[in-house]
Amino acid sequence: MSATNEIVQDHGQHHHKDLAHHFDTLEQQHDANTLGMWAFLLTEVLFFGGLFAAYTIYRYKYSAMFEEASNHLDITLGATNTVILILSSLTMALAVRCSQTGNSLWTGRWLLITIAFGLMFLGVKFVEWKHDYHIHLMPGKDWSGKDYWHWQYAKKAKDMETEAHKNGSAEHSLPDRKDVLADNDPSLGVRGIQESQQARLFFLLYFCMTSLHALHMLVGFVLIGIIAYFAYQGAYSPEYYSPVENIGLYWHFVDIVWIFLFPLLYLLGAHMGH
Amino acid sequence: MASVSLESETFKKFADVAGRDNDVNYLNHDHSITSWLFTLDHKRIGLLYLVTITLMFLLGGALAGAIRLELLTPKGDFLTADTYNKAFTAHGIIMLFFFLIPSIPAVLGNFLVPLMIGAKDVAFPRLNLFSYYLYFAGSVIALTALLLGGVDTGWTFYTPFSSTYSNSYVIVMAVGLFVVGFSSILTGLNFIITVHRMRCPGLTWFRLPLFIWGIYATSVVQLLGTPVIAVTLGLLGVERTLGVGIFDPRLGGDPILFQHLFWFYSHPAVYIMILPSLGVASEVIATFSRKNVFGYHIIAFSSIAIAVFGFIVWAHHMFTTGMSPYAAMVFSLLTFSVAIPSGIKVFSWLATMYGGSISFDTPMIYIFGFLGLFTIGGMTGLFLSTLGTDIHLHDTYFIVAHFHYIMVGGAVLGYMAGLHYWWPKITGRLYSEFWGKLSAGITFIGFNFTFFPQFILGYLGMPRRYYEYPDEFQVLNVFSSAGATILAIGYLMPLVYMPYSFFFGEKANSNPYGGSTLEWTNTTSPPSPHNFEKTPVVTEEPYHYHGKEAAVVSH
Amino acid sequence: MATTEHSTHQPAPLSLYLATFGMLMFLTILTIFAGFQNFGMWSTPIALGIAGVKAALVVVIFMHGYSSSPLTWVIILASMFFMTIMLGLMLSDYMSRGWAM
Amino acid sequence: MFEEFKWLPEQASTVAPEVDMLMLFIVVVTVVITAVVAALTLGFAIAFRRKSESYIPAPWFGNIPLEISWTLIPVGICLVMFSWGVKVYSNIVIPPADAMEIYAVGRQWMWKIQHPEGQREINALHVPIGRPVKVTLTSEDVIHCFSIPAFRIKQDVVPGRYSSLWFQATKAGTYQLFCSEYCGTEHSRMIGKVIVMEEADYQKWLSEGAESGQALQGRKLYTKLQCVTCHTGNAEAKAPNLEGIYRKHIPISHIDGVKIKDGTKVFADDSYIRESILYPNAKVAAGWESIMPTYQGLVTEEELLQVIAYIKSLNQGQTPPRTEETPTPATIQNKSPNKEVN
Repeated sequence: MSATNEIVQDHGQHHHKDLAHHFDTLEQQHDANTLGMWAFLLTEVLFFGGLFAAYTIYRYKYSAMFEEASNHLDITLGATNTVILILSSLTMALAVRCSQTGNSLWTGRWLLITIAFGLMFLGVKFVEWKHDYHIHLMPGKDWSGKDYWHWQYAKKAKDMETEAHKNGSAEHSLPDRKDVLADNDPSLGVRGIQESQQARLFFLLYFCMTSLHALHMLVGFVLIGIIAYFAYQGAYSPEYYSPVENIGLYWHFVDIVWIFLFPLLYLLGAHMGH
Repeated sequence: MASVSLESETFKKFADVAGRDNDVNYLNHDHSITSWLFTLDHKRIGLLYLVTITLMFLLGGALAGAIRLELLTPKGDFLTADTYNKAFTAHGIIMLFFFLIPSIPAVLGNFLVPLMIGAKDVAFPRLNLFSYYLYFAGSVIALTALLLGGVDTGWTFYTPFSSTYSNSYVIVMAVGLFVVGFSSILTGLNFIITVHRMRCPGLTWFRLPLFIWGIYATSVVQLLGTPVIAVTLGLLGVERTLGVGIFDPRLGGDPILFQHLFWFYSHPAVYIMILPSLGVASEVIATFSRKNVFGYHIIAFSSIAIAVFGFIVWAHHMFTTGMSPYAAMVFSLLTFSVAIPSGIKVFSWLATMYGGSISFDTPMIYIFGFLGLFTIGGMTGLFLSTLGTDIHLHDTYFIVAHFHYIMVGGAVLGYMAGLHYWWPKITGRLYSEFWGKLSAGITFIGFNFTFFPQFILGYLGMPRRYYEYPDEFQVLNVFSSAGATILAIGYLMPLVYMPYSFFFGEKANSNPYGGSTLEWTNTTSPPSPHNFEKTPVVTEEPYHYHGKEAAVVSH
Repeated sequence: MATTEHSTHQPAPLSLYLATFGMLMFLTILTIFAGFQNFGMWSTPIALGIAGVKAALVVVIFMHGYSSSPLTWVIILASMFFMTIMLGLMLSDYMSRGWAM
Repeated sequence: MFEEFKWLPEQASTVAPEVDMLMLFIVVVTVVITAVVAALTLGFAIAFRRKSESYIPAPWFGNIPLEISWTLIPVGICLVMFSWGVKVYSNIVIPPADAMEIYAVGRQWMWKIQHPEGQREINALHVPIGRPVKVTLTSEDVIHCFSIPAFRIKQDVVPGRYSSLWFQATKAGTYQLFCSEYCGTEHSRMIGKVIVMEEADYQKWLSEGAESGQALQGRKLYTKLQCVTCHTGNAEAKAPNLEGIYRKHIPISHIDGVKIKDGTKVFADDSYIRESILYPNAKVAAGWESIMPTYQGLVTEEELLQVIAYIKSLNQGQTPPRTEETPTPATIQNKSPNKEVN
């Protein structure tokens, strides 16, 4: 391949202040940045994809237990979080829109509002995890092998909750661990180790997926914060706003992951009666 | 350029010591240590990778030497069983993740991708430097795992051995691989965007050099496959730390799922190693035959085809695991689909040489070796995609020989060919042709001596990863170990004459081999810091030698 | 190839974003409602279908898929394609395990 | 060192010649192709070596017929290899119905083998010549691989499930039995011997030192583990009658505690019986309460195989009577590691 003629290129001159030296035009730079983010999201899809694959296989192998285990998650909290996250996606879209129109002030504001919704999401998530921990749904070293009383405990807690619900009381107490252990008679136990193991796999995948998702949100907060700072400084203009657009793409991706996680984790067993 | 006058003082001082010419180039424009360690210049980052992966290669090679020494006799006498297991695990991990995967993409790719497409740099120079430091951090973590006591799981980390039974530093190693995986992802991402968005005017897709097609296809695999191994190793770490059953059947998990997830990346990873080599072969054969590449479009598409087909064949590593026989048949058929584009490439190269004007410089000698070894490696792959024979050959030395023919015979010889071919461009110096050809010849002979006996060993049934073996396998093992010493000499020679040439070699002109791509025709050797004085404009297809001769020769 | 095809960077109307948000809310309610019905083996496909529509809305409107380059769409489709390959071929093993030879 | 050396492995099973024929075919095809590629490379290198520094050869961009042929011919060759491979593979994986059954358990780092007649051996497998043998495999710890090169067969041994392979030996002699899936420190010492004997010698070997039949061992366990408490096979039974159920289709009502469609059946093979012992709740026989405790951690893989062998042999009216020594099921609980929960 020979380049027979060459065009003169003026190095270091007529460069827009936001144009990096190795790009020729802002347009090229913007395209490269956006495309780079999309390619990164492709990697992210496959990253979560590994977990979705594990979920799919175990869901296929242990479908009944997965539905039952799913029933122990709180749909109300899950749905609340879905709404919050979609709201944050909307505010993020508005932030990008403001940066396109050159409204730096509102770009920054919408970004901060997005972080606020994100924090709300994690707050709800934290409450939920805490509850899961108290009713022994969090898989850990002690929930291994034959010690399947954790699952018995979770089931008992759920029964008590349903009972309290029926009686019209919002408050309900948690079961006593000793009672659960006393009832934990394998010779009578219809539901044994296998159930416990399969339920634990569900909760393990639940915790892995939701915490990986939460980790992405935490990273998002930092990045959004930085970009909001620059937005307030007036760093972005209708000609140069690709950082805002890219963080937007990232945030929407985080939203999409949740859009799939919500039905797969929370609604799986809803039809079994809640 | 404004910067020249600023640097001229420093430049004069050091350039004279190194005996450099007086042009400003990327090597001599700034000599400070920080200008190397924090460089955003893709060429310098390529050299940083070159130094680091060479060190890793030496370590991996030393481990291979220990393995071959142990296998000289049937009884375990040189290493203990445990040390041997840790040695082959470390050999596999270092050679695959820390040498082969970054070899051509990160060294030659970094140096050449912007040069070959007429760009000033990769699309994201900071990300590029970050990738290097991720690689560096990953290496440090992996070496830490080795220093702590090593890992004895084999590079495949099969569960439940790795998740429950192994008492070695699996998690540290997994973290190292996780980190280096992200280095690989970000490098691939950078190249994809660079090829898409940074090509110079007139350089359409079908005017791209085939090396760029190879790197592009590789980058796609890196982007799609690596995250899956990252999350799989993450799950392995969770299982090991928390003692919960994701892959351990005693706890309700499924060990075969681990293999599915592992090979979903690790089979395509083979193509991360070999595709760039195939690209180098196309470049070298065209240049040293002075001829356009036969079937350019088909070769370009076959790279993409190999990359995509690479993702649908992974379960051929699992035919004996007790997977569904029906799925085994499907995967066997799909596996053959990779053979076709590979074959097309080899035949097209032969047609390129046909009627050419072939010169026997060192890179071409390496590529002759590459052609032979890659062909044997590819052909022996057919034994393994065929179900009936795979059952017998699986997990024997046949497999070991097969993938070394592909990964060493194919990938490493391609890398050596590329390194020799572009060495004048990288350093501005010529190495000794005599020593170059000698090392190529010795490597080829030593390689065959080492690995061909292993095909027979495998057919006789010797399982892999044995540190002791029944007496009847000794003859071939002795052959193999003897060959390894020859191979080691072949590898060590370039480590002497290439650095020597860097300092004392004859000065190279901008295009010593008559290459036709932009890095030869449009810039100096070594290139200036910003690659091109003027942005090139491409007006014709690559490898356009013909027509230029009209004034010289008519035929 | 310094410049590429010109893509529109005109901001979309505010109403479009609000309408999309409304649609996403509606689909969230729909998927919860569907979750409580017993559709047997169709439960998951229905849930995934609704989630797919929601994801498509986010990609097309919020992520400006409607004005993105064809290359962006290649990336989007590639992510779906490779996920399908991974899940499909893995399931092909598990689902055919029990078949008699 | 040279005395033991052989170029070809022993051919000692019925599938071995088939595999070798296929192998030979691929060897011939690949050697021919490789030789052609090598000859052309060298030939072109010599014939078209650079004779003049100024000479620029004429271009050759492509040749459609040539390219089509070097695409389609390999496709054809690959399809032949694929189909032939599938044919041989089917012979390797599908055991004949009348195969005698042997059980093998892999553990770090030995093979434990049980014969139905009660013979047990470690790292050795005695088999008669000329009879198809099916080996059912499982592992107590990590993945191993049961590999007999002389028979050209190999099967991974995965913990938590049964896998199997079969062979029919054709030549008396002693052959290597390797573990070929890396399984830890002493992987390379997990080697056994396969001893193929004439039928008469085999019978003689069987009769020597057999403690008692595998099924007989299983019968003892059947009482010891109180299976007989509920599976009494008579009117007072609290659990299904196990007489003659082996390899029958059994109606089931629940999977993992969830009610399923009426009329669903499960094939009562080794895997099902194993699952029902370890995870009683997995697939519950229709018409029975799911009251069985799990036996996970209470039986070893070897004992499981004995119980299965016994259930297999159990014909109409053969269930042993309950004896007074049969303790209450609480004993099981006492042995249970559940008690260690704090």
